[in-house]
Amino acid sequence: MSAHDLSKEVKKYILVFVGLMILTFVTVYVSSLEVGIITGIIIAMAIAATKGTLVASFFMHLLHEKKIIFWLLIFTAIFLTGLLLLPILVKMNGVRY
Amino acid sequence: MQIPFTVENREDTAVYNGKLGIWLFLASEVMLFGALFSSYIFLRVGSTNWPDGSSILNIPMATFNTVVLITSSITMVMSWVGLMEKNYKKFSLYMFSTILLGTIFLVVKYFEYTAKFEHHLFPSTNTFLAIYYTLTGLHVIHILGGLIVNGYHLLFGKKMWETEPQRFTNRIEVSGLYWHFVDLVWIFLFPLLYLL
Amino acid sequence: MSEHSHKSEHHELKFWEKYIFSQDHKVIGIQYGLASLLFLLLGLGLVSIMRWQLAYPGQPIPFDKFVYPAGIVGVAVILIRGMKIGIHTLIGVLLISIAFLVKYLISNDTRVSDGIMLPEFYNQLGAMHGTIMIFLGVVPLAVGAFGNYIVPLQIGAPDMAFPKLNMASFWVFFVGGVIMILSFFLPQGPAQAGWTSYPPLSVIESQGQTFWLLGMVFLITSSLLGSVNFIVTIVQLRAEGLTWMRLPIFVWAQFVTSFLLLLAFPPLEAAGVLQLMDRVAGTSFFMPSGLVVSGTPLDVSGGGSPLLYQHLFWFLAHPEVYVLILPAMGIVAEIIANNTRKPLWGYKYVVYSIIFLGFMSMIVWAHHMYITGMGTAISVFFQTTTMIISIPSVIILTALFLSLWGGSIRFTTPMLFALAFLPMFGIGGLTGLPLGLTTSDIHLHDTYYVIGHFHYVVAPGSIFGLFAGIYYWYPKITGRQLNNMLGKVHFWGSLVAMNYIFFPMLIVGLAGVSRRLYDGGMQYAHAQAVLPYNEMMSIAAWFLALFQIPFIINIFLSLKKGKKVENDNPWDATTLEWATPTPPPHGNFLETPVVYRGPYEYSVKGSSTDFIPQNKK
Amino acid sequence: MKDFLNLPLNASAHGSSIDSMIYSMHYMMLVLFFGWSIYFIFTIIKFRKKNNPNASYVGAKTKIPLYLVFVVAGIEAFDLIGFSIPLWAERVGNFPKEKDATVVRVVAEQFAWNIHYPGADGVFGKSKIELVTSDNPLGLDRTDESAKDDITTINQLNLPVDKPALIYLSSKDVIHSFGLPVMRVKQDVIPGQVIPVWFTPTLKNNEATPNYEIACAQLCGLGHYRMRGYMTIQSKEDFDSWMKTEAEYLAASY
Ligand code: HEA
Ligand code: HEA
Ligand code: CUA
Ligand SMILES: [Cu+2]
Repeated sequence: MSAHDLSKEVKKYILVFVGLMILTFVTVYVSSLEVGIITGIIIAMAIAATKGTLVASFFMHLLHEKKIIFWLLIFTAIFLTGLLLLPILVKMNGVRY
Repeated sequence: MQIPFTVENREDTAVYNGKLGIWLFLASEVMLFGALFSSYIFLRVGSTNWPDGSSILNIPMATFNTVVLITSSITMVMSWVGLMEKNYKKFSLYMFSTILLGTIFLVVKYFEYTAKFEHHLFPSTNTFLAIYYTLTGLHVIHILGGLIVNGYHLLFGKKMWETEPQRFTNRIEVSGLYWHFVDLVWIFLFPLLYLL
Repeated sequence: MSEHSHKSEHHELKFWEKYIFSQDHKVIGIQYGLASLLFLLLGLGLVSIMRWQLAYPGQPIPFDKFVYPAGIVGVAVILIRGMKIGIHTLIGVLLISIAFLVKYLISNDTRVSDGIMLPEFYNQLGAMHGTIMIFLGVVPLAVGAFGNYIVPLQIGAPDMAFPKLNMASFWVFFVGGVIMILSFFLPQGPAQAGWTSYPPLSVIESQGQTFWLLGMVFLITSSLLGSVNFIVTIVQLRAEGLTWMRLPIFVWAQFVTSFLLLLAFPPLEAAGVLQLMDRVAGTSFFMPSGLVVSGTPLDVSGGGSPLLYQHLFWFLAHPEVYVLILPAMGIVAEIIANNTRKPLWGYKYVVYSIIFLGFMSMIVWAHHMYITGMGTAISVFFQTTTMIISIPSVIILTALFLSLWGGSIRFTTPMLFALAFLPMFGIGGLTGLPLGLTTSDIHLHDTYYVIGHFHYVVAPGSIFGLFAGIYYWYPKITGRQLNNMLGKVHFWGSLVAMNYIFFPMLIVGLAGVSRRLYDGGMQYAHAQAVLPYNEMMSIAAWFLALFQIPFIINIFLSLKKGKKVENDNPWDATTLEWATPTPPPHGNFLETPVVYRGPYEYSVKGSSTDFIPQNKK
Repeated sequence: MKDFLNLPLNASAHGSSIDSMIYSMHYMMLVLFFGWSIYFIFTIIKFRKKNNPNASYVGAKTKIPLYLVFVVAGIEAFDLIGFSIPLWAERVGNFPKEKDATVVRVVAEQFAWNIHYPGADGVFGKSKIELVTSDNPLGLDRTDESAKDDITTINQLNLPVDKPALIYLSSKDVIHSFGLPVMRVKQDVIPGQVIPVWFTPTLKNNEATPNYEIACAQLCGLGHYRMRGYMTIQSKEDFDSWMKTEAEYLAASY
């Protein structure tokens, strides 16, 4: 990585940092509004996901990362989805009279 | 025979060992926190009287902590930039700030916990507090781990930097990945526990 | 374990650096191997005591009669060569400690009254037998020992990718094991809620459960560190020319196994942490509201869910069973190729099946929970995935069966174990099918049928695969062959005894007898017809224990007395581990190997030998 | 040949379909096992070193065994779709109406089965955990109007023959499993949940077998092995008269 690239990277980091800060305050602000539980959850999680993506893509260099790491993460994501979703589905599909 | 690819990338995979290793470790961490998030949702969906996190927990403190942790993430990445620029001093400075910010996070957490205890809010009080303590507690342990590793780099890194600069830079990159992940976990914990 | 054959490249290593806190994958592999064999022995010991109660419910345990003789023999063995220290010292110490442990276990009146086993003790033995066999026996032997020793050699690497991490992983495992052992010495004994540790029972049980959970946290952490190491090693350190489709099946098996450990263990770690909180901090993750235990309301906040634990547990524990079997399958594949002197049939099918098996194994877990009250939609999902997951196993077995066709079969001891693996795993796998369908599982769930099913896959399945591996690689590790005669006695004795133990279990299970019964079902009318089998199974189990003696003797005796191998490749094998000196020095290969061909190039037309090593141009 | 698996007596309406499914699976397993075993023994004799000193590089050329995999998959699919799914849907989705069934509550505890009949009014009285004593293990609130006529027994479940039984399962302490081997019924009893289970008894008890058994199938502590209850299937008349005696006994004791 040349010095020029690096300083470009640093600019990006600072932008991301500012973005993260803004989003933090947005999510706190939104939670103080009375938006209803479902909307509240969706907004909060959307913001968190955005922030997470920013951190992963830039701070963790995921944008430049190699194929092998993407494969690993896709793999993990699939199992994670199963882990998150299925217990809940199972709970909803219990034996009931 | 030396173990290959500790420093340079392997051609066909284009990564060095440490980087693949840390990403694998993070994948398992994702599953660990994923399981805990899943438990949280499971318990919450099944509960009839889930308390409102914001009425029990201290949002300003947690917001402050979020800011602290995000800032520590950028100082962490800047310390790596320092090494990339062959500027050890810059590295030390930013690494020191990272550790400082991490410590501040822990101190704030400490006050949060003691405030809860004073109000007799314990893990056994209700399931919300139980999951709050467990998730944040586990997160605190992760922060502690990160601080120890980063502290080691700061105090004892010089020697490796002088003999094997590339390897040292890699180490900082790897530690950074871990640190950002801990930050990322907090980014989800914060709304989940405090705001919803 | 011999000192010759290599010049130390750096400084001379001190004893403890070389053998105790070693970072060499081979030493770590041997450490794992010895530790896990001891744990297997302990698991066997526990089950031998347990089987007494099942065969003769309510009769005093006679094993204390053996304690003093065993102790005396132990002392004699130690002193047999005067004050010299050697392998016999180890055997002697082993005997004395086993005698001491048995004595301790059966002389404590919270466990045994008037020599008669109490139900608590039975439950402790059952829970610890399962835990020790799986988490401290088979997994560390299959992954820790064989994985560590063989994988770097087979891929032509000088060591694992992270030697320090490797050492850490062993010592974390060791601490976990010590915690589990210590729990036997608690006033109220070790965990007694089954290896599954279902809450609320496990939460209200005695202190042993806390130790169990702590121990598990260590064991899980160790496995996680290990699996990161394995994956990085296999991805990064493959020798030049060793492409993915040239990897030995064993390496593939370890690769997929590591992924299972990596991604499935964390949820159990989460479950363990949550249960620990329930026990220690008084939380109610798994404790619903309104519990009344023996007449008094339980003082917990409530609101938790016992089923949540089961989901987290089985999310690990199903993949875990493939962790138990995949390495064994890999070993069997290696040995079959070597002893039929021909390539494996359908290498690609086997590889794809292993990968698919790994993938599917993450989404079948709730087939252990059909009877917990599952609706139609979800049950359809899990039944379907369970049926689908049986297909890759069928393909692997078919490929191994077909590999025999056209071979020139040598019945060496490892080959005998490998051959027996096939039908035995077949029985175990086939009996998994009726369990996998909800409707037949209604009758079979939590009966001895389940016990029979999984013992067929783990004992004459996994354990046989691992035995085969020990007989196969022992010459590489020590430079000497194991004794053939003792090996055959061990094989035939174990094979027959195991079938006498586990086949009746299927019959007993079909009659509807529940598992984990302290008296073997003596009270139940529907069990009466099958009760006589209990005694037979127990006798067979003790015979099985006796038939392990030739094996233990063989392992130790052959270190000194075994036939020396004539060259580095006594089996005329093709894979890279045989291209190292014997035993391999630190750094393994004398020169960096380069691979030119697939793993099983046996009996190639036009070649002067009937095998072409992978590293031969 | 039909009963080579030695399954226990079947005394319920749906049991025979479960049995035939178990049999159908085992037939397939046997065919596979013996088929492969014959191949196996034949092969290891034919291709031992003595008989075949030089191995063939190519080995088996046929792919037929792979097609066999499809056959196995087909049979599995058939058992799954043809038997398992519909039968399971019947078990957990198609409960009888309460008015058409004998409705019973069964509350498991370490190590006994508390049986609770709603009595003449058909309504279960309320239970409170504060009221739990050794005489009143259910904590039944007898002051509650609908509880007055409730009949409770311990470890004795009586049911009339040929009428669907609808049982609500719950547990006071840990997980148990309500297993009725002769009815081909098994259902885990999870504390904090009420789980219904149903079946239709078709075989009355008689002198030779005066009762059937309730077996706890899930490890529930040191008394798991002795957590046995009895189930008696009676004719409608016998059942009614049993109910009447119980009701009289209840009236006498209050
Ligand atoms: C190594 C371990 C291992 C393996 C490989 C398996 C393999 C399988 N298991 Fe097993 N299982 C366990 C270990 C294992 N299991 C354990 C430990 C438990 C109990 C846990 C507890 O409750 O304590 C359990 C319990 C268990 C249950 C829960 C039962 C219950 O509690 O009610 C179920 C249900 O679906 C199941 C299904 C299966 C299936 C469908 C397979 C399939 O993968 C099998 C596929 C294989 C085949 C189909 C064989 C194919 C072979 C041929 C076709 C050739 C035949 C030729 C000859 C025989 C010569 N298992
Ligand atoms: C890997 C797993 C594994 C293995 C290998 C075994 C092996 C055996 N098991 Fe076990 N078993 C379980 C896992 C396993 N088991 C589990 C999970 C349970 C359920 C527990 C629960 O209910 O919670 C169970 C339960 C269980 C029960 C039922 C208890 C009950 O329900 O009440 C019984 C009953 O007979 C039993 C018997 C045996 C026997 C006779 C063996 C034999 O095959 C043992 C043979 C032993 C060996 C083959 C060891 C050989 C090794 C050596 C001799 C070492 C040599 C040493 C040196 C060289 C130093 N087991
Ligand atoms: Cu109740 Cu077992
Ligand atoms: Cu399973």
